[in-house]
Amino acid sequence: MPSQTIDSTPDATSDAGGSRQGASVSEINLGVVKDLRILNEDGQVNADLEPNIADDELLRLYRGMVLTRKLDVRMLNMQRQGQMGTFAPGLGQEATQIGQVYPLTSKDWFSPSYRSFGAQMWRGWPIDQLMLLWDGYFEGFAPPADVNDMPFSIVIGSHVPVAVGIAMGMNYQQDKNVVMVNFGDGALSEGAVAEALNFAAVYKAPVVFICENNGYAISTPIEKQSGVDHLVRRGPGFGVPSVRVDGNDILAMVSACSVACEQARRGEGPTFIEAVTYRMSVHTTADDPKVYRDDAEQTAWEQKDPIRRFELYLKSRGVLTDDDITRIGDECEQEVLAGRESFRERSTANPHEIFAYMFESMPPELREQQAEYFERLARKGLSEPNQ
Amino acid sequence: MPSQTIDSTPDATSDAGGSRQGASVSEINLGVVKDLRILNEDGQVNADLEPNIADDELLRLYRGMVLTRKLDVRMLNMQRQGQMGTFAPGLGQEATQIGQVYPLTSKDWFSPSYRSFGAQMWRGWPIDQLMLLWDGYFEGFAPPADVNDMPFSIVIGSHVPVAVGIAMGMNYQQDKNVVMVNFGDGALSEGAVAEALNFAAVYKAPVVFICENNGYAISTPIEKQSGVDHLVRRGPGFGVPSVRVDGNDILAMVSACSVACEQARRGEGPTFIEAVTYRMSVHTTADDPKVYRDDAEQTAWEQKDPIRRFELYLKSRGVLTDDDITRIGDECEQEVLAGRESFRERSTANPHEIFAYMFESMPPELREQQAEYFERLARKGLSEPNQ
Amino acid sequence: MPQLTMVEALNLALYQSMDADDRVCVMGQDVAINGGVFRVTKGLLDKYGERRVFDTPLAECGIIGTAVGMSVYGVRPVAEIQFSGFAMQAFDQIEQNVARLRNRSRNKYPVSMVIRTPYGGGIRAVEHHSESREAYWAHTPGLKVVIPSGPRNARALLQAAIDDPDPVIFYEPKSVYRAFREDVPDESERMEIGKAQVVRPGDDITMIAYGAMMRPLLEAVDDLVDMHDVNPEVIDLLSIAPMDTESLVESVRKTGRCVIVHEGPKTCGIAAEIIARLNEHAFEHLIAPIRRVTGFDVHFPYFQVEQHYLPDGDSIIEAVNATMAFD
Amino acid sequence: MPQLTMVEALNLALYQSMDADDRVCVMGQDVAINGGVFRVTKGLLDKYGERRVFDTPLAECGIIGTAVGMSVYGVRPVAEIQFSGFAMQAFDQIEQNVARLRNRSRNKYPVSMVIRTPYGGGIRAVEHHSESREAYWAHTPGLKVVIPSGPRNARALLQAAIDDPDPVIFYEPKSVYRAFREDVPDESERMEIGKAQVVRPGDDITMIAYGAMMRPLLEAVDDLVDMHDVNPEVIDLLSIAPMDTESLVESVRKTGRCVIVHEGPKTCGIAAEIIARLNEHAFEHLIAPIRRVTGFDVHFPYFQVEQHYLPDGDSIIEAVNATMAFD
Ligand SMILES: Cc1ncc(C[n+]2csc(CCOP(=O)(O)OP(=O)(O)O)c2C)c(N)n1
Ligand SMILES: Cc1ncc(C[n+]2csc(CCOP(=O)(O)OP(=O)(O)O)c2C)c(N)n1
Ligand SMILES: [Mg+2]
Ligand SMILES: [Mg+2]
Repeated sequence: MPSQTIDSTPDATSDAGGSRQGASVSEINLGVVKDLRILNEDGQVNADLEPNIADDELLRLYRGMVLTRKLDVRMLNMQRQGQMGTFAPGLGQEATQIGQVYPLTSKDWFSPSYRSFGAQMWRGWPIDQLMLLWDGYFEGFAPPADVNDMPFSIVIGSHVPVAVGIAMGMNYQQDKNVVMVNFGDGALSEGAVAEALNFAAVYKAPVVFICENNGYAISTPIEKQSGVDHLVRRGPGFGVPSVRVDGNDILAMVSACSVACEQARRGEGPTFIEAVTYRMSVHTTADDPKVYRDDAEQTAWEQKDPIRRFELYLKSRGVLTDDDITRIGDECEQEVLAGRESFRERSTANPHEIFAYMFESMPPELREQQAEYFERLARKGLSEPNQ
Repeated sequence: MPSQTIDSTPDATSDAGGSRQGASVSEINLGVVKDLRILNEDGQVNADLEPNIADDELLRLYRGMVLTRKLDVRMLNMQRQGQMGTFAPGLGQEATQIGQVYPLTSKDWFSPSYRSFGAQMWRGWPIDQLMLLWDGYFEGFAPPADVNDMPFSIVIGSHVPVAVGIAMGMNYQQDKNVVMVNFGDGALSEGAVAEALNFAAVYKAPVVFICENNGYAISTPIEKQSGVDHLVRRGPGFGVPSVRVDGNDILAMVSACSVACEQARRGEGPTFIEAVTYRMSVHTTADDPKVYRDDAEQTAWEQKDPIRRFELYLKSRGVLTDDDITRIGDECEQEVLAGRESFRERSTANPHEIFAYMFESMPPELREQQAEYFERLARKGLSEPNQ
Repeated sequence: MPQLTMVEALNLALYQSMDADDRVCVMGQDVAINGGVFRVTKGLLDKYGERRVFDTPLAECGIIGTAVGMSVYGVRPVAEIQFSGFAMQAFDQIEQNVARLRNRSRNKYPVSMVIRTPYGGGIRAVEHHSESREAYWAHTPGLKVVIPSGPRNARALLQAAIDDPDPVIFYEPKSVYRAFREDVPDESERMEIGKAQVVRPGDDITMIAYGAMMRPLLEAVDDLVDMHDVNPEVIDLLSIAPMDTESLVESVRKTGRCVIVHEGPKTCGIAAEIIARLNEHAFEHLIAPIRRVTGFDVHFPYFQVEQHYLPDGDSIIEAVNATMAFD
Repeated sequence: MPQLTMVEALNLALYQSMDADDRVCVMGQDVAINGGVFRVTKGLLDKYGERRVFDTPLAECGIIGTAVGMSVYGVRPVAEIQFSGFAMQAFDQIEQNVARLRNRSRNKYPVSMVIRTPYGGGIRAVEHHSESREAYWAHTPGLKVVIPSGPRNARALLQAAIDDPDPVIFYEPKSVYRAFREDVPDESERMEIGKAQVVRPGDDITMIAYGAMMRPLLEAVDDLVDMHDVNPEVIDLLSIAPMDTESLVESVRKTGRCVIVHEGPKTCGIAAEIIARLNEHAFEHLIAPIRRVTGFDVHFPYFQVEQHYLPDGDSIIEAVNATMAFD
């Protein structure tokens, strides 16, 4: 970005002073926020804004987006064939997803909402585990040992104060790490998210809020969700430096999120990022968008496809050929299929596990209930695993 | 006010358009909010801003503020003598209190927080009832038959969504009334208030939010409460037109609140008003400010006393003489004492009432509990009133 | 009489109550154009328009709080919480305003509103979508809590709840939504809130359940009658608060034995309260300890194993036989 | 040994646990410079500084949510909710994150934190400041709920709660805060969470209470012994969840009679759960119905009449005599 900072709230004293002397109607300037796009829909780059990213890194980003889409399509397909539970596709949000986690180190934390398997894969969640998760197995929720991520949140907004708390913990321990937390346009209406924004501002917590504005909360369009034209206005209202980003532009996402992370590491506190994108698919496999939006709108957004756009850029930059596109596509497809294989091998439910991990040590009243439950299972011929 | 409108969010299209074409970093202007003061601390008026209020109305406002202070002093005094329960004084907030309810008609609604007995008296709550309320009698909470007010809220922020709902009810019934709701600087941190602001904006509810910024939430100063220099910034973040007002300036309060009410009646929706004032006294009679703030700060604010300031203005305008000041003071004092008399007559607790008004008709399980309870009272020699 | 599913019956109830009273409105997440994620509010927007049927922002505390305000102003909101687990986001509003406003305004502002919400497990839903925490509301003074078990009583109870001058938490057993059809008369019906129903008279043991648990219970009853030669009296609670203590006591005084089934956690659940009341009012008649077949004090499990967690016919039969064997 | 009030004892516990472990921090509304509205956190800011003792914005959901996050990052927050009635504002965080995170992260992120909050009536407080809704938390899987009754067990239980690897809701009986002094040893003490205490052995009847209700109960005991020649066994529950069922059962198997006292609403309260467990584990030994002396299913009354609402010695004696008379 031209100026390497995200800030929106002009210095207080300037106007506060004015209004406090004599009788007057002075004005308080609410400031401005940037609205960032680097790649346009035809893949043309704005040279002044183009971030300096090495070719192999650009390809890594591209691969991450392609892998995300391949998994998306596959899981939808599996669900339609009854091989997968209710699932929330992220079709069209690949740049938003990969762009937000790109700047994170393994010491940083990531707290996603449920529509985030792309970012989760990037962070190190194995494909088979994400499949287990969506197909209703306990194991799915367990963050891999070496990954500083929270299990994704299904309760809209409830993870956001917790993410701010992790960032407050970093300040407490004087670590220079960052928390990245994402949520949707609908989630921004939850009081918990408002309280989280305020806490982050008050404690200068090193947290980056990614509001993935994909146009809808299930059937509810953004116009019915909020009284502002641009959700980015919410951040400055809490004193959180904010920026609006074209969420289908991977370069814009990467540079905005990188700046936000650097600011956080420098102790400058939180950033709020509105990533403007579109949910190209169903809300979940239980949803039918035809009921509430027309195809025309969807088709219009196909022109803004984040992967297509990035491909055009990479090709014009000479980093990517049509053969590469095919090869990478196949590699990703194979990776997904391999994941599905191991998912199928691992997918055996263990009903004896439902009493596990309630407390560090199980209190007597729970032991009693567990015994009763195990008897019930035994009557069904389900014997206790030797544990 | 110079322009008779309160608005802060500039038209969307202007900038939204810009940012959507090509690759660019455009800016979204967050707009400006007005910071209004009409009477300065020496009672000098800004002629351009001076609202056109008839002399007798000015005196009515003055009397309301004096009565508020007299009651305040008296109740504090009663509490110190053990004649009153824990009580939350409003010393120094008289202009904020009276200014916000002045524009309301009897058809309009008022939903106050607990530090609002001044506004409540103006709205028609008898003094003896307010004393009953603070001294722990049921009757205190009952809104007088002809008064469209909610009982004051002690749970910070929880009344604000309800107030917005009343305004939504007005839209539903196609009535052109207004809801005025007040809360403190601390309350603004509650998620419930954020959700209420958003609902008001989305449904263009005819509600006016008065945030009485008196500098503290108990011991917590505004700096620790929020990340913004001015709380007024919160409103535009939700798309609610907002204005900051000197809450110790009755003329500014009256004109800002009047404009907000007119806008609401015209169907233009909600307004958020930050009224900047100061809590000159204890948080409640259980609180000791010496623990968390020094007298110097308090003394500084004495210079900004809303009543003193208004007196200077009224005298310079030739509406008020020193004799008037004494006379009005005495009248108000007498009114308060009369209220105390009737409070003393009415203050007999009725323990049999605790089962009343739980439901329209009492279910059997409650009848059974009530019978048991009445027996308990009977054993104490408290016989059932013939009802 | 048309054969309707519970979803269709609830939908019919809303049509009929909205037809009868312009004050009745429907609000919540995705209730308007989408007709609700379970389609309970389907078609209402087309018929009654945006004034009376509207989507809300994604904020439960805001939904319930504004619904309270509308009811204060004379509207009668039927507010939907998309899944009962998310009512926790509105707990403050429910406890502090919905349940209290009549009382704290000394009867000036009664809160006549309904909070509709699907509860319970059994539909392979994702995490946090299968809770049954009706006991929270039963423990909260000032609320009525109603849980239908089939299409016909669902329609009649929802209409009664909408008419009720006090707030009603209306829990809808989502596993029953489309599970079976039932004759539902065309004309409006009302069932009295606060009354339980003896759905099968018997002498040996009293079996009590409500909502989704009526189905495994009735399965168990068939087996018990056919194969174990037990003659149970079956009571569908229908109204959790107020509770029809009298009917329960009467039955247990006759049978001397009792098994209670619910899906929610065991500790401080509805069964505990029923046991306490039976202990108070039928002590001398009790022949055996009253048994609870309930959810466990654990989080509702992910869906691959939910069927094991939920009380089923087998576990109910087991409990009844143990209770019958006791003396 | 110094004679301390409960406020002083809790304050001492915080000093000692903060001294022992740099990870322990204190957060909440007005806990820092003000030392808490009841002065439980007095002086901590001076000694441990703003990093470890800090005021929060006025937002309970934010307080609890951020405390969970801090605990995930290895801090051990002792978060204060200024009055227990306002925990409703954080109900979502408590139920969805505090209680569940260990489980839903499959043991990776245990939540070791304490939620301290004053509960109950008896201090002439304003509306909404006198609730006792411990049953909400007891009904919520994944939480521990502890309620001390005096200065010494308050200090020992708070230190145990802070050490506990799982989340503990710590209800402080505010009417006991300054009601009396007790010897509290200088050196740290711990009491095991989950264990009840037999504070008076006896044979005739088991009397169970906890927190603020131990005082009227013990008053009643004196009268019962002196004037009614009853020899009660008295149990202080101390830990509501997990509950020491074994001790309760053992006592009632001996006495055959039982009265349970609590302040919170009757329906689905703690007493109901105790009755259910005694019914399951001591049925054959019960001579009389177990009686509940509890708050009623109404809103806590305004303070002029609160003393009539609260269980008192007289109502407890009445219940014990009625229970003794039964046969
Ligand atoms: C607290 C809460 N309320 C309601 C729901 C039901 N629900 C699941 S997803 C969703 C819409 C979320 O929209 P948004 O935040 O924009 O995220 P998106 O699905 O578009 O990614 C709703 C209402 C929920 N999961 N949690
Ligand atoms: C939900 C809730 N949390 C906490 C409290 C305790 N409390 C009472 S007043 C107060 C401070 C309120 O400050 P503010 O909103 O600025 O209003 P003021 O007292 O300054 O008028 C607090 C924390 C409460 N009453 N309700
Ligand atoms: Mg969305
Ligand atoms: Mg304040």
